[in-house]
Amino acid sequence: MLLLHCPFCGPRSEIEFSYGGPAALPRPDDPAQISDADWVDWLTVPENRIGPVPERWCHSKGCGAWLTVRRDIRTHEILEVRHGA
Amino acid sequence: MAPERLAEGGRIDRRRVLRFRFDGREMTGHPGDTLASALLANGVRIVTRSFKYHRPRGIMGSGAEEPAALVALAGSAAQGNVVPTMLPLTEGLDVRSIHGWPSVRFDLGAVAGLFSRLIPAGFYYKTFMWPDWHLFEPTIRKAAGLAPAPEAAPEGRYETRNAHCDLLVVGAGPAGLMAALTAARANARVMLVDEGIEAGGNLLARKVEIDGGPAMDWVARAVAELAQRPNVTHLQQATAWGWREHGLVMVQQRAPGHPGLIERGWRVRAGHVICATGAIERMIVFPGNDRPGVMLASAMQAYVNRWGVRPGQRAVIFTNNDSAHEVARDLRAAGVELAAVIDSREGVEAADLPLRAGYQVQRSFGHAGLRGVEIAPVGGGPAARINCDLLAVSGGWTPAVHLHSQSRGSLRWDDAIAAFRPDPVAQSSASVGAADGRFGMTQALQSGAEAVAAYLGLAVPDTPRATEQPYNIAPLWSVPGKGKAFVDLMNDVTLDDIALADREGYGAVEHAKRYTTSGMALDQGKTGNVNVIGILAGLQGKTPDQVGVTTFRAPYTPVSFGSIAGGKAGPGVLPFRHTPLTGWHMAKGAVMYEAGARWRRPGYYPRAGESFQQTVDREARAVREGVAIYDGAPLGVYAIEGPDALRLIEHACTARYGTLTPGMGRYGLMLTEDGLIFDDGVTFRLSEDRFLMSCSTGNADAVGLHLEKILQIDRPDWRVHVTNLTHQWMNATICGPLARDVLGRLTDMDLSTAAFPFMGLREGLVAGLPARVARVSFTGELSYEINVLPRDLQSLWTALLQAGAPEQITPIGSEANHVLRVEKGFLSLGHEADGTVDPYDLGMGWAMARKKGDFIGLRSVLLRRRSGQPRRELVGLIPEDPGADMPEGAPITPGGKRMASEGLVTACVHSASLGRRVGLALLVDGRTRIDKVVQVRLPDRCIAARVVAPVFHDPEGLRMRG
Amino acid sequence: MAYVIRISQPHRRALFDLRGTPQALAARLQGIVQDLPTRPCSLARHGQVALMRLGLSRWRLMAPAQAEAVLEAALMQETASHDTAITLISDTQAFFTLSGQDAGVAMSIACPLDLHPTAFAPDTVAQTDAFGVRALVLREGDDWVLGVESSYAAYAEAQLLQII
Amino acid sequence: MARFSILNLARNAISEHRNWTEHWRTPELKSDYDIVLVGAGGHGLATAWHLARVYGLTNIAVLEAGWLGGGNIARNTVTIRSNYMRDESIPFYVKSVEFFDRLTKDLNFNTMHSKRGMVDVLQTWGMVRDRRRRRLTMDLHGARYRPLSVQDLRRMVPKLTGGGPDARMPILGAEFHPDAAVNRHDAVAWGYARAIDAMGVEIHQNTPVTSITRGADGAVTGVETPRGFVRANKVALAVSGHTTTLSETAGLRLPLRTINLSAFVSEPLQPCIDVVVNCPDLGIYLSQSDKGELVIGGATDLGQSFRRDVKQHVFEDTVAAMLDLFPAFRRVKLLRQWGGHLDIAHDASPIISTTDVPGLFVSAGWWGGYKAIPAGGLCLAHLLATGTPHPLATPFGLRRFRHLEYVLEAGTTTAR
Ligand SMILES: Cc1cc2nc3c(=O)[nH]c(=O)nc-3n(C[C@H](O)[C@H](O)[C@H](O)COP(=O)(O)OP(=O)(O)OC[C@H]3O[C@@H](n4cnc5c(N)ncnc54)[C@H](O)[C@@H]3O)c2cc1C
Ligand SMILES: NC(=O)c1ccc[n+]([C@@H]2O[C@H](COP(=O)([O-])OP(=O)(O)OC[C@H]3O[C@@H](n4cnc5c(N)ncnc54)[C@H](O)[C@@H]3O)[C@@H](O)[C@H]2O)c1
Ligand SMILES: Cc1cc2nc3c(=O)[nH]c(=O)nc-3n(C[C@H](O)[C@H](O)[C@H](O)COP(=O)(O)O)c2cc1C
Ligand SMILES: [Zn+2]
Repeated sequence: MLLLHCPFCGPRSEIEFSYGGPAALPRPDDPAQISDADWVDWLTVPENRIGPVPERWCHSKGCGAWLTVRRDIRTHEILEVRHGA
Repeated sequence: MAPERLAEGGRIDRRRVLRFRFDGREMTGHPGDTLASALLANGVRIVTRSFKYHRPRGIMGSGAEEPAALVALAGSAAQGNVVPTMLPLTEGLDVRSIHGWPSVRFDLGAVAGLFSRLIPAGFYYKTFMWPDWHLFEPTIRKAAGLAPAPEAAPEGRYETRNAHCDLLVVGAGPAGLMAALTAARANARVMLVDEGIEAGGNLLARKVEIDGGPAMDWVARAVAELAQRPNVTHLQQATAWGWREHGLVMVQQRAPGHPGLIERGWRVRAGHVICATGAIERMIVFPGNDRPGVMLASAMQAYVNRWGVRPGQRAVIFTNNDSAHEVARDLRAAGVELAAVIDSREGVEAADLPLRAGYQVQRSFGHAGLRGVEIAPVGGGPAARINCDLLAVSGGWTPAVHLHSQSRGSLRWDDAIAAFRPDPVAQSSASVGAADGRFGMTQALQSGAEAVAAYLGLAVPDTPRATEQPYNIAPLWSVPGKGKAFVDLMNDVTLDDIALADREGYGAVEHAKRYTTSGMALDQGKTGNVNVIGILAGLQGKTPDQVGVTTFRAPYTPVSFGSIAGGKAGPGVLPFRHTPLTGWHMAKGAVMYEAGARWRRPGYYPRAGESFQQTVDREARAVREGVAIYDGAPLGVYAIEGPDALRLIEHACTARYGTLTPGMGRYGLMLTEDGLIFDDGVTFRLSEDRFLMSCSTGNADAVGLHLEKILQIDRPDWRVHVTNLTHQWMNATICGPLARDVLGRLTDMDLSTAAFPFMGLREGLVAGLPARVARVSFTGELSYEINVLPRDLQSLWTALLQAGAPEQITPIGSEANHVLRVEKGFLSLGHEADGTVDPYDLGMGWAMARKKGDFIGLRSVLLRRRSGQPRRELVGLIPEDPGADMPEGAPITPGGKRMASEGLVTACVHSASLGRRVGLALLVDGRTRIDKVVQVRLPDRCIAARVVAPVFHDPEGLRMRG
Repeated sequence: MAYVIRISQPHRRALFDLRGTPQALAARLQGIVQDLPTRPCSLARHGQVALMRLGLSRWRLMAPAQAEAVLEAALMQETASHDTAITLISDTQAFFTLSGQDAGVAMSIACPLDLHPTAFAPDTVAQTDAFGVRALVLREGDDWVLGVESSYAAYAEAQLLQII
Repeated sequence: MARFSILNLARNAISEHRNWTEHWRTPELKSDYDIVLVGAGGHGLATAWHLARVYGLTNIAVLEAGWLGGGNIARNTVTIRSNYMRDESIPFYVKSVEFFDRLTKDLNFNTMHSKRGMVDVLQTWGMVRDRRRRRLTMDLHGARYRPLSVQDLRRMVPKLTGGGPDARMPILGAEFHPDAAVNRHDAVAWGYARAIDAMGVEIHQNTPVTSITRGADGAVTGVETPRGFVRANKVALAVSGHTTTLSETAGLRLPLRTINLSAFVSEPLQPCIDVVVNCPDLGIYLSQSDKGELVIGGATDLGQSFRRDVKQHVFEDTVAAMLDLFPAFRRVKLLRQWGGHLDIAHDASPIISTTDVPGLFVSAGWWGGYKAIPAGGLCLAHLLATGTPHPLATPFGLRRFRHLEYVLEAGTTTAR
């Protein structure tokens, strides 16, 4: 049960949040313009290093904000939480 | 009074007598006793028989470390594998000893004793292979396990509280109390938890002084001061059993003192954790070290001092460190004859004790209980026998680093105390006192105060002075010799087993653990694991830290599942949702189904004497021929408004909405970025930039998250507000050719198709209630979805039922709805949209094809379709035998052969209006195979079915549009 | 000792969901509330009306159920501006009032928030999890108020009663 | 290799077991092998076994970062089954179950294989449909599944007293999968290790691979370890959660993320559960080991994680679900809990594949891959030895991602 510091609500228990998956790079403005391989990479390959990775969380039971979180997936240490992408 | 009870002393109340039974024998004890002290006071030596070798075992410890004795409780508190040292004695306890080998008929136990050489560590792996493990398993299984599983749920409840504090202090010994006092005086929010019956830690068992008086007086003052302070929560019989991430510590409170509450769990979120968990005394492993009468020295001290119990008449002490010398003196003071103090260290002196320095105990004698020990010089030399019925063993002390380790803190070996101690912390915390390897009492008090001061940024307060005793140790892990020497008593693991494991290549500490099962029993090796490390280090010529420790994991001591689940068990396991009509449905005898998103919905409303099929046919026929009504309350609804509302909807859905005129709606699909169908629904335009989007019940919350994610993550510049109205507008839907007539009686809205066409949305009054009426249809019939405020839904429902009474308006459930949608070929999530299909597969590519520009999922759909792989497409299926049931999920295989499938039946229903069964299927290249016959393959037969277009009723949609 | 807690029947209140910047909203709220709460997760009371700040641009106006019609008339007059959105959502939530000396205990069983006065001042309001479902928590005098999605009212009531 | 049998055990008992020798050697690390297998978990070891036994290749090093068998094979709940849904998957798992059934004999090491079957407890109609679909598709491939009435279920699992008609989630039915089994996980690792060692394969413990090296032509040349460079033209990764960590040292990106799965055991009890009980609607399953503990697994933490513990709320949910069905277990105590980290592919199906880096092979995405160990080993061995995918593993190549042709085992969406 992580303690996530929502920039708006403050420190809150993980059970108030919905996990939104690994944070990919920004969605290409026009996916038609990029190659198949790049699209597949963008869609299917997450950052997965042993260390901090970016991920998305929504404070769904709280303020409703979508957040980008950098969490060390070896220790659960949270290095950054910010609104939006 | 019980035979071995001392006349005075100890922290028991001799004026009150508690009666209990042990294996049917009546016994007595006193408040303040544990079951263990009471058993010892009653002269009980053998408490259980061991798991593998069936050896008699008695009580060895005095607390959570107890390595040998387990009992079962009968009666209302029935539970197995109870540690008697942790159980406060209560009136009427019914205690049974546990026999590890329950079968009298085939007592492997006795066999095991005789043939113990045949069953060294890992013997299972080498045998029982022929002809098959299965032949042996039942017998082995029967022999396994200790207590029987409970028969029934206990009476009473469990609850879990969430708590928050600045400092959590675990352990109320001197270090923990001092830490708690320091923090409390600084007005911090403090929680102090201790697993023992009362505060004091090892002071309870010792005759030492603090501040010039008995240490327990100091404890009493500390406890009283803490109790006065509103910023302190102090719990006893409360074990911190698990330390999770981000300062979350789980506490199990075993005596919550609340009627009907069995145990209470606490989720404590602490700013800082002080581990004042003390140290655990360990064994020295020598042949016969398991004989009843052999005890940890500290335990024996506790029994005489704390509980006024003399566990025997004549004692030998066996130690490698100073702490047991104090025990020797306390035993003597309690009237136990002190036969000898065997200290393995050369040159140790203690003039007042019968000390044999440089000696070790080589083995013990006795049948059921201890009768004597054999001693000899450590380096070898003549052995001598000493008669005794008690042997107090101290192999040194191991800081209780369990919690620190669970928090990811690391350990370092310290030669000075011959133990692992906490090294850097991983979470905001500190270990103090004996838990930090500081075994002096003054040190314990000081370190408790210092750690808190450091965290709170205070000056270190003065701490009281205390009796000091030195602590010197020379490690002695084991004394090899003939006979079984146990490193793990509960799992019957011996020194030879460890040596064998090492010899066979299982010398890594984790391999040794798993090969021998040492440390895997209920006590998780609290006393013995360090010995194993020491022994392996000796065998391998390594230092203990090169061998390393096994991983400490939760729980610190076993915790009941009831207290872990707390209030979540029961309905809390899965919250349920009601619509304003749930009560009505139940009263009408509806069979309720789980309908996604935790809603329960009517499946069908059986009437007396009807079969399932008759009910469903009747309900479906009502829609096709008359008028029916259903509860559509759970349908997801979102208001989407703002200048970019249209952009959002077109980005999220497959269809186009720009051409939609206000008051009209359009059906569309929502895809994932993988190009797979995620949801479907109708979106209405209310005005230029205001829309109402409906989505499926099960996905209502997910769709909201999805839309917000688009807005907040991908398109923060779009000006749109999305508001969840699922619970603000709820609908009752009436459908069937007579629906218009019925609705017309309740409203002056113009219901003519010209004024209110299919896919239109109109606002007005229905039955006098403000309503939004939508002409959508999931049944293929004329249909009005009448949305009102939920507070009005019951009135609406009643009004509709009354208005439709002449037409026998029929409430219908999801089964009839399923039949009707199959007849129309409307997709259903979970059936046709099984997570693998795209809109083209379902024949809904038209909506996408007409769209310009990008939207979610498009890129992936196009990429996937370019692979040229054949796709499974939605088709209708008509079994050649009109009555044949093609089970939903049944595969279609080429020619009906038992081989990989080419499709599957996604739905099959009895169509009352067609008088036959019809189905839908996903079939490879299905649309090119219309009119062909395929084979639905069942285990025992095939069903031939004709492929048709996936619509069986009113293909032009005239009925729902009319 | 048994807990001393009284739990009210689930009830409805007048609720409006408000979106927009403080400036834009202040204009629309004139005559209803004077000033908007500034601290995140706090509420400002104006007589019977409470205005809560629940998210970056999310607000909620709460009043007794009887006030709904009047408020609706006052709030909805304005032709919708794009900077704000006001939606009537009274039916979305059911409220429980918990009173008695152990009401706080029930709350600590229900939800993971730190409810200590230093962390949860009287004007605090929080959206959180209660018994596994989304909930709104606030104080009214010595009482605690718990709002849950109206469809979960029966569930939440059962959970609350189980505590006692 | 000393043969294991009751006779040999008796013979050794006379010498007080002092003549048993180590089950595997601790050889010197050479600088050059035909094949380097990274990871001495189940898949790495089984691959070596098939390479040696079927393809006669033994100049192989299995490099293990820690102690062999210490990864997920040490921490899984040992459910071996083949009740999958898709034509692509079922035959693979059927084969694996067959292998497991004779593994004790193949390895001359008692894996305590117990073919006790698994029962699925069904509490929603959606799940009933899901299992029916599995049953009918499984039948095409020779895997067995049979519907049970609620009465039969309760007879089979008398302790299952929850889920009655008035319960929050009434039990609607059940399916029994007689092919399912449990066994002793450590024995599988040790048995494979002993067998491959005897055939000449080298196992090097405490030898983490830190990077994969490539030559000028881009092909793999070997691996770096703290004990030195090891040359090999074929390197296969069977490192579960660490696959991407290593593949990225060769510049290879893979559609995998690492997640935590956790499990726990109760105190030992006398036998009371004779089958594996799986309750998919509430997300919990359990079996009872021969030592008596209930071995329990359940809900998953969705986020990425290299942790080997468990999140409290995930754990609580699992326990609550268990108690809903087994209310008598309230007083039963938790003995120990732990977790493992494994990787899961974007489509949640395994990957046994060549890669864009010549000479680099991967076997990954095994988040339910204990049951897959023997067949996974066979398929990876086949690929390494022949360069072509084994027929059972063709669906599991990385190629499938080029056109997003997922093998969606867990693909069904919620019912409306
Ligand atoms: C709690 C839990 C329950 C499970 N239950 C089941 C179940 O019931 N049924 C089922 O079929 N599956 C189950 N699984 C999944 C199963 O355990 C795994 O899929 C399987 O063990 C994976 O095997 P493996 O050989 O790929 O990985 P592992 O056994 O994890 O082996 C990988 C090895 O690679 C080593 N390694 C990693 N990095 C390096 C490096 N750089 N250099 C050298 N070596 C390295 C690791 O130390 C490890 O020994 C469960 C898993 C968990 C965690
Ligand atoms: N003579 C020696 O050589 C020697 C050796 C070790 C300790 N000691 C003595 O130990 C004392 C040190 O005091 P201390 O306060 O550090 O330890 P302590 O042993 O007095 O207190 C620790 C307390 O923590 C409790 N505890 C442990 N784990 C717990 C958990 N997970 N949850 C809840 N409670 C838990 C224990 O039951 C105990 O009550 C000193 O008096 C010192 O003299 C002496
Ligand atoms: C099927 C199975 C049964 C287990 N039974 C026990 C047990 O009876 N006692 C015990 O202490 N641990 C048991 N464990 C857990 C191990 O002690 C250990 O926690 C697990 O292998 C993970 O390793 P780690 O905790 O060292 O990281 C069991 C593990 C598994 C997979
Ligand atoms: Zn927030």
